[in-house]
Amino acid sequence: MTTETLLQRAAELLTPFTKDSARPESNRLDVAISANDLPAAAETLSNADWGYLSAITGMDLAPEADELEALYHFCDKAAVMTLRVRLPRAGRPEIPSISPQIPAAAFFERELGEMLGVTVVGTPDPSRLFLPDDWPEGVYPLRRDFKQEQAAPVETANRPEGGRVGNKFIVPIGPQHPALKEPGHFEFEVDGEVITGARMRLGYVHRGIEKATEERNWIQNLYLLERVCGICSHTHTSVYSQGVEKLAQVETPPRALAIRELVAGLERIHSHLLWLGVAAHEAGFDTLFMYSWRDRETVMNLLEELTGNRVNYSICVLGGVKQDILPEQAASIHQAIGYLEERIRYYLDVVSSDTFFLQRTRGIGTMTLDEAKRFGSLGPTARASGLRRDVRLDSPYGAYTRFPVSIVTDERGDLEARFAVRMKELLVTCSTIRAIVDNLPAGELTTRFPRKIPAGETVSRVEAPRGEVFYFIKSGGGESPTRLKIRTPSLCNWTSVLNKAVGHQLADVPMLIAGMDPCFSCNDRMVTVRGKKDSRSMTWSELREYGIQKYQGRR
Amino acid sequence: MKIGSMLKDLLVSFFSAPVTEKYPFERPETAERFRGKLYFDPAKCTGCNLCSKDCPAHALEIEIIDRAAKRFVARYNVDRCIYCAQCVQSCKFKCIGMSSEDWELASLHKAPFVVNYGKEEDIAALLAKPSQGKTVPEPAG
Amino acid sequence: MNITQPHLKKFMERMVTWARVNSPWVIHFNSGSCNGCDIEILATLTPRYDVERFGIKLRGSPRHADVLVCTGPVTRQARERLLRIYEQMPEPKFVVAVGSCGISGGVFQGCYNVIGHIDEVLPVNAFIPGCPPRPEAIIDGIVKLLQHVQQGAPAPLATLPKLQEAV
Amino acid sequence: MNLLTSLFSLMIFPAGLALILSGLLYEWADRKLVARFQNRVGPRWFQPFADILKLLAKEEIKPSGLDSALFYGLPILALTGALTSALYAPILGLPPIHSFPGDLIVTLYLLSLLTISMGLAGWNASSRFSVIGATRSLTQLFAYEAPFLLALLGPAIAANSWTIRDVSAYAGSHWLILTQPVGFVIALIGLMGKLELPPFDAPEAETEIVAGALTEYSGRGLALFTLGKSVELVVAVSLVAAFYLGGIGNPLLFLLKTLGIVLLMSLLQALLTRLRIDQTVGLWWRFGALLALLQILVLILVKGWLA
Repeated sequence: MTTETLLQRAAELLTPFTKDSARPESNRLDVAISANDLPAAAETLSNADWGYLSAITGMDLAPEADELEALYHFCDKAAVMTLRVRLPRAGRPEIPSISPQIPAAAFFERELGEMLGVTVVGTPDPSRLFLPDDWPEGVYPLRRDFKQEQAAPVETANRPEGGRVGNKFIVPIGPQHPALKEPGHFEFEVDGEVITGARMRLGYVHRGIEKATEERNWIQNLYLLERVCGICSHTHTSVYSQGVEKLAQVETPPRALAIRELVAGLERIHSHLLWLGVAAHEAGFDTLFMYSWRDRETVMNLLEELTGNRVNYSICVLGGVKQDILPEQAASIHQAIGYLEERIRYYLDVVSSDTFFLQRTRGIGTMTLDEAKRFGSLGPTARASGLRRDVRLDSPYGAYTRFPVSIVTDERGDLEARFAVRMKELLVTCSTIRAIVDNLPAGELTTRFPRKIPAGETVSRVEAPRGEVFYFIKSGGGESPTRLKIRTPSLCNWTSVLNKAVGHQLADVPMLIAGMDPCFSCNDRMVTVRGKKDSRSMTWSELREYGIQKYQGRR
Repeated sequence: MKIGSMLKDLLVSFFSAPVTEKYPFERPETAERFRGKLYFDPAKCTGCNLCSKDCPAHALEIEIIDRAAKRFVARYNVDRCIYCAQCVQSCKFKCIGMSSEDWELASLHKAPFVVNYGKEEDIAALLAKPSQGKTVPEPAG
Repeated sequence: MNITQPHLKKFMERMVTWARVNSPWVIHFNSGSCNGCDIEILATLTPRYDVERFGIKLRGSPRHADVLVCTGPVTRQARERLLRIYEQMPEPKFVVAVGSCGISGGVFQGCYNVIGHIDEVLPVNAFIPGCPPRPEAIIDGIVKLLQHVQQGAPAPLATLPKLQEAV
Repeated sequence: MNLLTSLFSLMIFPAGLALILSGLLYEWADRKLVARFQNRVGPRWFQPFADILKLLAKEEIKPSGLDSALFYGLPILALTGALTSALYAPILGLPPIHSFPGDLIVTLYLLSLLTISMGLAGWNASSRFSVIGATRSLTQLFAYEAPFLLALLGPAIAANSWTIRDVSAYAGSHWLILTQPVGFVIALIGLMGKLELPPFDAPEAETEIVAGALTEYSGRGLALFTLGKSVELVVAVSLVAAFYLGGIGNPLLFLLKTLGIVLLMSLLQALLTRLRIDQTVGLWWRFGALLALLQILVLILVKGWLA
């Protein structure tokens, strides 16, 4: 099924709803449909098993047209088909929800609603996902006319609940975390030790990067986007520079592409070893955490030697790379990869044979293949359930055509399979890195790059250690992008984690969320401070009462 | 299905010296490409300001006192800088570099984070008159 | 007993400062950071740097902690949680801002959801610039803070607005 | 006159201060060995002293909405429970100071007084994590108590007396570890369950429920609880060493025996993953209790057949 036939098949499927369609790029098809045809179109696509919903981009076309536009991007192998829906800008624009057909869309619709003010009719949970609690109603940051002064904090009373609510016992987990990770806020309804319900609230790490990209020029955005996530920083710079190079029709030299793939491989090793250590720490196996992070220092030394920084390498530049791989560095890469490969085989054996560790991973959070498809999960979590989804193979980019990788999948779908898939993936990465270092193509490191990018839109996809990262970049011909949509893989994997949590023990929650996130809450407790100073004390109900009065301005 | 699958590793490291580097007492040598604190050489500078235009964190400003006599002062904020070396990449005259030795920048207050590079008399002249450097958009809230 | 009163008091003062400097328990809070600094903080616990030789232990509960190691440019949603954690830590407590984001907002200066500096929300005792700072630089920052405490400079008691005004 | 000597032996030498100092040293040995197994340098020798002294000098915060008598009283109760149990145990290589028939049972229950008071402290606190931590530590108490008791009864039956002094004297002449190896293994594992060391540290699983029952405690309360735990470590380890590793020879030899047990425990700590609370209880009831009963049965048969 080549990309061409996939796109034709999609066009045929959507003919009853198509208002007009266009082919902006060889692997992209845009189909404009009306808002109320959306659920039907989504239905036909998911019934015909055509790809998966990768992202929903909301755009405000303010200066040119007084309209909003919602883009539903569907990807199948290398083909990207976008359903484009135009909505009036004034009043309360509405769009029907497609989460009954595609459950993974729930989070995207929640984000579309709060960022652009589009009311998604019928979405399961329209509450805020990213914006803070004290964000004023009716102010939408991704609208063109958004000014920061409009967003002055407004007091709201909806505080996260905790403690005994009715007969349900709510355990709040997050946003502060004993070990690491992005703070999010989880609330698990617990009956004894078994979880009966789960709710989630992100937003603690939301810095407003998509809006900030519109105020910075193309070069500054490179370093802003590198800091979307510290663990897979290289992924974001390579997906961004690859997209902008496509927009500017600039040919990146093969040597630069190979070096990018090499650094991406090293980043995958450091990210998976980090994940192995943190997941083991969640399970209470601190020795594996200590040993995997001790061995990870080898790859961190390598990254520091090659790029100059252990975490934010900044090796990508628009049009190529900054640093070269010299012969003595190639030698140290070989030596380090040799040691790492032997240790990774050892860890693969540990996670699949240690009885005590298997007590905590075997049969926990098992996800079947069609559940993985329905929840739209990506990356190693999906591949551990047998879903063959990997952008490096589906639509090879950069140097992956010259140095291909093989896909690693597993059928069991439980936590143990996720450990095994990640470790086997690392073995494949190690051999790819050796292949790259041995026959690094000769040539330039960078090419000339214009400061202004010609107008146009593009989609750029890359396989991060945690799954597919999706970028939609629209340039208006100026020095900065008019719209830049970032969809990170974790957003897709939340749905599967939350649904899988129900029915498990509370002790399994950290293991279930392992590699993603938080474990301890610090809120909902009041304090009597006894000591040298004045003693002030507030019970929990007093503070809630105080909070409500304060927010209504009476205090 | 082994009970203690990491036993061999534990015993090996029990009888061998720990891998810990005794940091404050012995300083490790860092890679020579490591990006530490910035340094600036006013002699080569031409005041084109390309470096501060592309800085993603507004950490560098070049004050031009006298272009012909090469009297420039670079005001560098150590706390704003994100150590990405885009300024080194943009500068065509190689007058900016990042030292790989100078990375112990912690301090108990913020005063030492504003560093002025240039000749003494230029810096003195600059500090005398009120600086009207680029204002950073104040974050809301 | 009164002649030895000042000596006894001075001796007790020195003993308590010795204990505080030699067992600084740390709690880590990510107030919106990109995780770069957080994984470097966590790397200091692992065998290659091993801060347990200074007595530093990562604790989960603010009740048990003396030093709050905070990363990230304090997003608006995380601001209240940060205040709450600081409120719940017993005196004497110290705050270390790790990474350029915490000190000046770094690359996120001017973003709409970001406050920018930790020292606008809490009194910060030590700043460690870097993006991210190396694990050794983080250890260097904490050692500088401990030396400052060693010279007997009392920790600034909570001078920030009390929880009522802050809410 | 013996009031002064007993006061001295109570307050200073074998029981009071010396016990606390040796408790802290044993805790340091445990942390250092676990760190060495993880290829790390580990803490300095005075680390537990600095921790306790710092905690004592810290401000104590009592969250509102809980009974203050319990909040302040329970840590004291926990420490006294641990200290009094040392009176009858052969600590620091010296024969027990006091002994009366049946003091083995009293010591064991004084030891579990600490766990019970910690459970009560967790139950009393307002935070959800302490409540969950309390329920876990109490469920675990019922799981390991029976097998641990049976494992220590083995030597008592062999020496057919219930006083620790006689049992350790009897154990001095024949090495019970050889005659009752199963008993030794269960006693060792029971020891780790009682001290809530990994793999049985579900009650204070840092990444699930932060610090379990102690989440709310800071300053003095936390110091007394940690001190109680380290004293309990000394008492329990010397009890198992005295019973199974050939009684109390000279103090130096006894010190090596106890350190041997601490080494074995830290190896197991570094080696095994934390078990969920239902898995620990399952493990104890299925294997622990069964094997201990079998051991006692075999012992009685052998004694009956010998006599």
